[in-house]
Amino acid sequence: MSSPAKSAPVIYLDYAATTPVDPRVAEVMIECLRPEGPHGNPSSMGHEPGRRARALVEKARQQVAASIGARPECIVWTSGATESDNLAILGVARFHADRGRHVITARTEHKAVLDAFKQLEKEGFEVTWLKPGVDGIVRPEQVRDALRSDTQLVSLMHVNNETGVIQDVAGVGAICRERGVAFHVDAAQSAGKLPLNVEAMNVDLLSLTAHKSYGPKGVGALYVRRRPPLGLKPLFHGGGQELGLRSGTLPTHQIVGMGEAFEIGERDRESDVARIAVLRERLWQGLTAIGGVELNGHPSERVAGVLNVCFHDVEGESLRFALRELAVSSGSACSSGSDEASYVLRALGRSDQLAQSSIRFSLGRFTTADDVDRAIAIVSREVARLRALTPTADSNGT
Amino acid sequence: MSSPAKSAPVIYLDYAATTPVDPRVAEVMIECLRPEGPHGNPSSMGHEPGRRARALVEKARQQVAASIGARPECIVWTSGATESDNLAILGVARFHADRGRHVITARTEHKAVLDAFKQLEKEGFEVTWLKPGVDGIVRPEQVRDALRSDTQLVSLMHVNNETGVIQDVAGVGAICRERGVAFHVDAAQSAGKLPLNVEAMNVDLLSLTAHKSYGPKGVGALYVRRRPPLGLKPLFHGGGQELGLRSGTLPTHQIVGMGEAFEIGERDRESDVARIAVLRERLWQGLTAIGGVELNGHPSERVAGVLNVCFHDVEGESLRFALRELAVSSGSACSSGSDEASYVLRALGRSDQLAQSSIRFSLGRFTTADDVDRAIAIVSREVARLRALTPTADSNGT
Amino acid sequence: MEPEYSPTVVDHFEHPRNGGRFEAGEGVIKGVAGSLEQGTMFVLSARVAADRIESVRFEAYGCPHCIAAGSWLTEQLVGLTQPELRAWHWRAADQALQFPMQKRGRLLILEDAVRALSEAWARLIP
Ligand SMILES: Cc1ncc(COP(=O)(O)O)c(C=O)c1O
Ligand SMILES: Cc1ncc(COP(=O)(O)O)c(C=O)c1O
Ligand code: FES
Ligand code: FES
Repeated sequence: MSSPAKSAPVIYLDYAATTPVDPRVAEVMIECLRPEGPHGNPSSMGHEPGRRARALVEKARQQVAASIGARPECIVWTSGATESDNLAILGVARFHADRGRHVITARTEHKAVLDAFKQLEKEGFEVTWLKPGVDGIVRPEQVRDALRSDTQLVSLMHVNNETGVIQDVAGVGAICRERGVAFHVDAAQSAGKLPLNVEAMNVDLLSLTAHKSYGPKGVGALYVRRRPPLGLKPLFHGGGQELGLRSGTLPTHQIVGMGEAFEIGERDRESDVARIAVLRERLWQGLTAIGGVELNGHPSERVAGVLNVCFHDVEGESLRFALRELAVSSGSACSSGSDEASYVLRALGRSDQLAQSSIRFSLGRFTTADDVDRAIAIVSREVARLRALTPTADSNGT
Repeated sequence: MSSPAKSAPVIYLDYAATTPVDPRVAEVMIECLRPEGPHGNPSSMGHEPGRRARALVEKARQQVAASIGARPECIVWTSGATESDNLAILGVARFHADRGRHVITARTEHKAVLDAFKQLEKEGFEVTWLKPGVDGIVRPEQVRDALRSDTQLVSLMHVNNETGVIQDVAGVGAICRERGVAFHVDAAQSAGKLPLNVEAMNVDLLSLTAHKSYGPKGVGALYVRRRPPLGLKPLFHGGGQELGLRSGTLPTHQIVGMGEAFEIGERDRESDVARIAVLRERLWQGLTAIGGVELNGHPSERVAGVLNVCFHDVEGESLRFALRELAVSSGSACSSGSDEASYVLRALGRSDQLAQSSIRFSLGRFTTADDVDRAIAIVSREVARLRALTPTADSNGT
Repeated sequence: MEPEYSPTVVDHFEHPRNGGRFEAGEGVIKGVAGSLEQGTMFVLSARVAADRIESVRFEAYGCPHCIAAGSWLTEQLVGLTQPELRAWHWRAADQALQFPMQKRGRLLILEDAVRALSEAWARLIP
C-alpha cells in the first residue's frame, strides 16, 4: 500500500463514501458498550437486562421512524443499505412472483440495487433498465411508459451516490401508487440532507443506512409499508426477530447510534445543509477558475455535499495519484479498487476517458472553509502541473 | 412491563444469550468511533483514511483466523451467526443444487440452522433431521447412516446453546470428508470455550459470532474452505466486498471488536474455563441440594458455562417469575417471549411440563462466587416456597 | 411478549394467603380440580361451622395468575353459605386479578374446584 509522500494529514472530502461518527452519536454508543451499559439481548424479554436493551432499541426505532414520517412498526433493522436494498427488491419480487415478473429500475442505481435486479433476471424476471438524461435524472414519464400489467416493483434511488443528483421520487411514487405497483427507494444518501416523508413520497419501501449520516457502519433499516401490508420474503431465517423479516440478535449499540444520528441529522438538517452548500459553492468557484472542468449531473437538482467534476486533458489515474493528499474518490467506494470507468457517469453520456478523469468531492458536517481552500490549492497546482505535460492537440501536426 | 418488586440489581446468568462487551474490547472499538479514529470506508483503497480502516479490518481477520486455525482469506465478515448459518447452508445448497438435493442436520440445532433447512425444504431439498440421544448427542454413525449418494451438506452445531452439550464434530467431519460431503458447523457458542481448529475438525464452513464471546452484537464471520474452493451463492448482492460473498460496507469498529474479542478469548481460554468450571460446579452442588432437580443433557460432554436444570413439582412460568431477580432463561433468547416448551429439551425426551420447568443458567467471565451463592439462595428459597403450595400426588384420593 | 402481572397478582404471588390444607376431619371439606399433567391444579380445603365457611386453605400448581387466584380466593370465600358458594363464578376472580384473555380458561378450573368444594359440603349436610 502506497502512503502519501507528504505527511500532512489528508483532507477528508469523501463523506459520500462514509462519514466519521458524530461525537454525540459515539457518546451514546460508548455508553452501551460499557460494563454498566444495557448489555442484555433485546430478545430476552424475561429479564431486566434484556428489557432495558429492548427499550433502547424501540426508542431508536421511533427516532428513525420520525425522521421519515413513518410509524415505528414499519422499521426493520438491517446491517446497512446493501442488505435493505436486497431485502426490499428480492423480498417483494420473490413473494409476489406469481403476480407478475416485470420489474423496473435505472442504470444509475447503486450496485446493491443493480445486482439485486441482476439476480432477479437470473430468477426469470424481466428488468426494464431506465436510462437517465445527461443530467442524471429519470423522468416520471419514463417510469409511466415502462409500466406494464405484470409490473410488480419499481426501484429508484433518491440521491445518487456518485453525482448527488436528486430524483423526483414523489413524482414516480404517485404514478406507482396510482397503478398499484410497489415502489422502493434507496435513500442511503438522503438522511440529514433532504426532507424524507414516506407518505408524501408514496413510498412502499425505503432503504436507510447509518454510516452516511454520522452513525456507525454496519447498521441500517428498511421501511416497509404495513397498511395495507406488503408481503416480502426474508433473505435469511432464524430467531424470527423483526416480525420474521430479519432474524439475528439486534445490535443494541449500533441501533442506538443510528437512532441518535438520525434524530440529530433531522434536527440539524437545515443549518448543516446551508453551511455545506456555501462550502460546496466555494469549492466549485475555485475549481471552475482552473478552467477545463465540467460538472457531472444536473446543475441544481442535487444535494449540497456532493460535487462530481470532470477534468479535461488530464489522465484519470495520474490525477488521482497527484491528489493523494485529498481523500476523494472516483466512482463508488466499493469499486475503488478497480480501474473501470464509473458506470454512472457513462450512463450520463460521458466518454470513458472523461468518466475516468472525474473526481467526486463530497463535503460534510466537519468540513471547514480551510479544508476547501487547501483542496482548491492542491487541485489547481496538480492539474496545472499535469496539463503542462499533456501533449497539445496539434502535437501530431508537427 | 413488570419490574422486580425488589430493587436489588439482577444477577446476570444469561451469558449464553449474549455477553457484556469485555472492557478491553470496548476500548479498541471506542478508539475507532472517535473523530481521530479510522473512519474511512475500508473499501476506499484510494486514500489514507480508507487504507487505515482496511488495515485494521485485515488485522482482525488474522486474529479471528488464528483462533480457529484458518488462513485469513477464508474468513468472510457477516452480521452474526444467523447470517453466517444461512450463508453457509443456503449458499452451498443453492450453488450445488444440481449435484444433489439431500441435506442432513439435527433437531436440536439453533433456529438459524433449522429455519435455513426448512427454507431448503421449500426449495425442493430433502432434509434428514437427526434425533440426538437423551444426552443430547448425535453420534457420528447416525450421520454415516444418513449419508446418501446425493447428500450435499451436513450441518451440526458444536456446542448447543440451550444445554451446553458438545457434539463430536471432528468425528462427523472425518466421515463427511471421506465421502466428499460439505460439512458446516455452527460454532456460535464455542469461541473462547473450546479449542477450535477447522483443519483438525475437517470443517468446510464454520459460523462465528462476536456477541457470545465478549465482542459486540451485530458482527460475525463465516469460515469458508478455499482449498479446494467450495462454491456458494451469496445471500445478497452489491459492492462485491468479501470476494463477492458478502456485499456491504465493512463496519470497521465492529470487526476490530470481534478480532480483539477472539484473540483475548483464545489467550484467556484455559484460565477462563477453569475458573468458570469451578463456579458451575458450586452452582450445581447448591442446586442439587434443593432436591428434585435434574440436569438436562450429557453430564460431562458439555462446556463449562452452561447448566440447564429441570425442577420437578414447580410450574415453569411461576418458577421464572419467582426467579426474576436472576437474569436466566428458559430456551433461547429469541423464543423468550413464547410459552412454548423448548424444542431442544423436547428432542431430548423431556415432557412438555419438565421442559417448561427447566432453567438455563449460563456463567461467564464476569460471574463471581458471590453471584453464584446469591443465585443458589434465591433459587432454594423460591423453589421451596412454590413447592409448599404444590398439591401433593395424593390430593385426589379424598 | 412479557406476560403482564397486575399488582394484585404480584402481591398474592409474593405473599400467598392461607397456603396449605386442613387435615381431614370434622367439618373439613375439600375440592380438587385440574392436574399436574395439565399444568394447572387447585386443591381447596375449608373448615365449615354451622352454615358458613370459617376458613379456607389452598394449594395450586400453575402460572403466577393461578397461584394468586388461589390465594385471593381463600379470603373471598370466608363467610359464604353453601348456596352462595355454589353460585360462585369465575368472573369475580377475573375482575379482581385481571387475567389475560388467553389464561381465562384456567379460571374455569378454579371454578371447578369451588364447585367440588360446594358438592363436598352438600354431602356433609344430612
Ligand atoms: C445509494 C447507496 N445505496 C446503498 C449503499 C450501500 O450501503 P451500505 O454500505 O450501508 O451497505 C450506498 C453506500 O455504500 C449508497 O451510496
Ligand atoms: C448456536 C447459535 N447459533 C446461532 C446463533 C445466532 O447468532 P447471532 O445472534 O449472532 O445471529 C446463536 C445465538 O443467538 C446461537 O447460540
Ligand atoms: S458499497 Fe458503498 S459505495 Fe459501494
Ligand atoms: S437468535 Fe439468538 S437465541 Fe435465537
